[in-house]
Amino acid sequence: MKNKIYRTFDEAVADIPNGSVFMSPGFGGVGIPRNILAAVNRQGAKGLTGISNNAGTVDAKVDVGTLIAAGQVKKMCCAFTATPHPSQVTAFVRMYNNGEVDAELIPQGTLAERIRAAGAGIGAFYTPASVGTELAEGKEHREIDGKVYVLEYPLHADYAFIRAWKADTFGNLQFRLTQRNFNPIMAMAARVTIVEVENDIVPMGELDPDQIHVPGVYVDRLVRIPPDGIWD
Amino acid sequence: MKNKIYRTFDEAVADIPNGSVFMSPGFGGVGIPRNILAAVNRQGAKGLTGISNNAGTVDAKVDVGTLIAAGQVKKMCCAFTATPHPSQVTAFVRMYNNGEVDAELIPQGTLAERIRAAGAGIGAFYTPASVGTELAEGKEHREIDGKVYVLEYPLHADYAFIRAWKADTFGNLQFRLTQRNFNPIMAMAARVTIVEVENDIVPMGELDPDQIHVPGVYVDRLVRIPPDGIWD
Amino acid sequence: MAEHRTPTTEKPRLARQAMCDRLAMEFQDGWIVNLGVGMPTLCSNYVDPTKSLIFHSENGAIGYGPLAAPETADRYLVNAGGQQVTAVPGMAIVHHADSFALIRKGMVDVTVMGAYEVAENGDFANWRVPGRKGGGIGGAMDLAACAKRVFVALEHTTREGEPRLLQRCTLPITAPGVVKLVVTDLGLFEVTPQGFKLSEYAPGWTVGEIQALTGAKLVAADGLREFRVRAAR
Amino acid sequence: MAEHRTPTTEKPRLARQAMCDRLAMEFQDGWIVNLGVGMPTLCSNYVDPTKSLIFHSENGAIGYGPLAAPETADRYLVNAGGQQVTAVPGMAIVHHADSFALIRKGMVDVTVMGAYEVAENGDFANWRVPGRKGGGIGGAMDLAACAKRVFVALEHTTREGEPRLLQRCTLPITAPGVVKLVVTDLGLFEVTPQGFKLSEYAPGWTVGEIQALTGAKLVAADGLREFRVRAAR
Repeated sequence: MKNKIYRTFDEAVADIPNGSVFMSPGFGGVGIPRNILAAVNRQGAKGLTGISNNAGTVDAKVDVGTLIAAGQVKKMCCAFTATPHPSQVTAFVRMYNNGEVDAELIPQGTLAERIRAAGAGIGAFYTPASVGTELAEGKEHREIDGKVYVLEYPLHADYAFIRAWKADTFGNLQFRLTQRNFNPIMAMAARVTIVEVENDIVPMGELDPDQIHVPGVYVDRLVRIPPDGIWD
Repeated sequence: MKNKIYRTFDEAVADIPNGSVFMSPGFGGVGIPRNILAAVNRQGAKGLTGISNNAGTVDAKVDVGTLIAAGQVKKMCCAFTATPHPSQVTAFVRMYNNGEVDAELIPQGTLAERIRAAGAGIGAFYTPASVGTELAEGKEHREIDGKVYVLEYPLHADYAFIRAWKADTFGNLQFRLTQRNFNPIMAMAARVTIVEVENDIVPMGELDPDQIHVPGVYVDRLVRIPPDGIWD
Repeated sequence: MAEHRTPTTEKPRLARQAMCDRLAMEFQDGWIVNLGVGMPTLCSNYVDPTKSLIFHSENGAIGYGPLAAPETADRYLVNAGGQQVTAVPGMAIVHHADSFALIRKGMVDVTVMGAYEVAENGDFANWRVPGRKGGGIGGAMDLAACAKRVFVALEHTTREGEPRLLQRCTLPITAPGVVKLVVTDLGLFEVTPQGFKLSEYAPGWTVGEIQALTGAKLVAADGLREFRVRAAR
Repeated sequence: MAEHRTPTTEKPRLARQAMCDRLAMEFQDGWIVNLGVGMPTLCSNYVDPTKSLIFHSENGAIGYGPLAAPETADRYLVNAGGQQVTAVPGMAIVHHADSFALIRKGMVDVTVMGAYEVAENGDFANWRVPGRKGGGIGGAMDLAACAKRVFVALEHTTREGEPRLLQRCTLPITAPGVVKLVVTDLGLFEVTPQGFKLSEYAPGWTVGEIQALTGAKLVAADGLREFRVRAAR
């Protein structure tokens, strides 16, 4: 079977072409694939479309905003296209206001379900979220059992960048507490899933088969975060 | 907080009214809530609709077929309305052929996804399964990105009968190996979820929060299987 | 809307914690509670030992505890606002799609959110302000559309003294007709078919004074009384 | 269809294990393989040490091993046929909805199924027989619609000697146009735009003899050869 373990993040992201669609998880600063994002930033792919809960934060840490600030991203699909306070001006906000980057604003649950739908081969689904709001305008509506829903489509991606707590050499993954967030559904949705792992990658058989958050069949590339990697 | 632990299966199912819709998991003889089904059989509720992978097997063990044989079930939603071999005549097959029980035949993945949709507040979804077959006739079709899908609706239930490996007093559940099968999605889909537990029900805090297969918020009633209960 | 602009009053208004305490008093034993980022998180500071609440956050923590002390905080466990919280026995973690599955199924008994505006028809707006491109929806639309009850906590007026309780929202709404209960720094308001029903007023304030700062007609509740604050513990 | 009814031949046909071995020879290293209940499960008896296969079953076992010996079997671990199988290192368990999510995403590289009929257009029928009410679909429709490749293993003729390889299925189909490769007890057949292409024939059988038992026009493959059987191990 193909070896999935890569020595460096740079090798693991080397082939990402311009124009790719990527998914990047993380929520509240936890579960963000910072090492992979830093490598993609070094690698320099351009014209990327990002799928992520937010479009970067104001802190100096590496996140999706790092790629945006570097001009590598043409569009973001996310649940926040403005920061909570006008005083927080991220690279994304500045560039979005200037029309240098495009965005699709998606309710967070719809975002999660659209990612899940891509990983589950669902063609489209009806959700009640956003009905009666500006974001549902132009979307197909349907009344089902007396309740109104809007039709939403899957969000597919070429790459998922994943941050895991533990992994085995086959790519079975475990996450710790709310590090989990978007990680499993993105890992299952993308065409190629690249994972940064916080602990030593263990031989197959060391993780309990009942306790796997992402089966290894979804994982293509694994990199152990080195001691001098990005830990937070 | 409400105590979820019931002393006996008979108490746990006492209030199930005639005409209820129930979900019953299990696959390949594993993960079947036999103790709860036996109690429902004793309790005698009639006119039930069952949602289950199959409609009972030829063995003598308690399963959905026990309720069917007793005339308690008016309709089954399942992936098998005939046994693999004509020689295997279950109570369901005999009664179905006689028109004494109704059935809706559903591809297994569609069955699972319709259950999941009920638990996830999804109004309807498009799946490629069954397109071009007799089972898709009369259903709404839609071409999405060049592929044809059929529209499927959630399967809601009043009760889910669940067989778990471990539980805590709040109802957090764990399953062992392929015992899991339909159990988690049914536990999350029904209005009232009743669980038979194979091990002692432990205090809250004893199960690792990262390793919960069904969060306790979905669980209403727990019964520890007694030594003289149905173990297989 | 010049009629709403009133002379600056010197009367004290309710503190944010008092506002959130009042909403939290409505929570019932066993409820699943989702608190929005910002002011609503203060609801978790009100502890009633006779009630067990299950706090849910969008990022998949079900049954987490109070904010963590810095010295014992676990950086892997954060709430929807990214604040480090504590694990309590019985907590379960799910992924983001399962977390919103729970929300859409209607299992959240109450969600408390901040807002820019609330309307007498139960609409509210909390994700987009005029003159600013984009917005921050987060999980608000999912929660607002699906939770059993939506409570809103907000200042009664803008910094400029304009009312935030209106006949109709002027900003893009988060969900139509869902708000059940509103607390402001001037009182507690039920959203009823007759409009905003003032049930509790801030100490020292009259109905007329509150009405003057409100952009919709207030109805005085039968049992109208002074705002209830937390009992000393 | 009397023209298909042929005199009983005394020639030996291929054994079921040989048929399944031949299909398994097509599996490639790293493939995710789903084996239908019944004859297809025999494919797992063909072990090529140069290839690692990942066996998936509908009930959520990903990467399970061979059938378990009765004395060491774990009754909690069964395949899609309810047979007790072994855990191999790297196995993961998911619930039924996640198991079919994997199927619908198109991650199953090959599914092998039994069938009553296969048609030259790639249709096949395996869930309902005439004269019997109801049917057994199981996961066959999901797998057939979504797997990257559908292989079918079936007897070449019915007990009455009627052909099972047809121009068009007479029974309700499981999925349209999906079958890529068919093995029968008379040979190996690719489903091509030109119809059934016979690529390997059972030892001792001629193309004409096989054609006589087939309900559609056979095309002989360029490299037509005798059926390949498992190398001695």
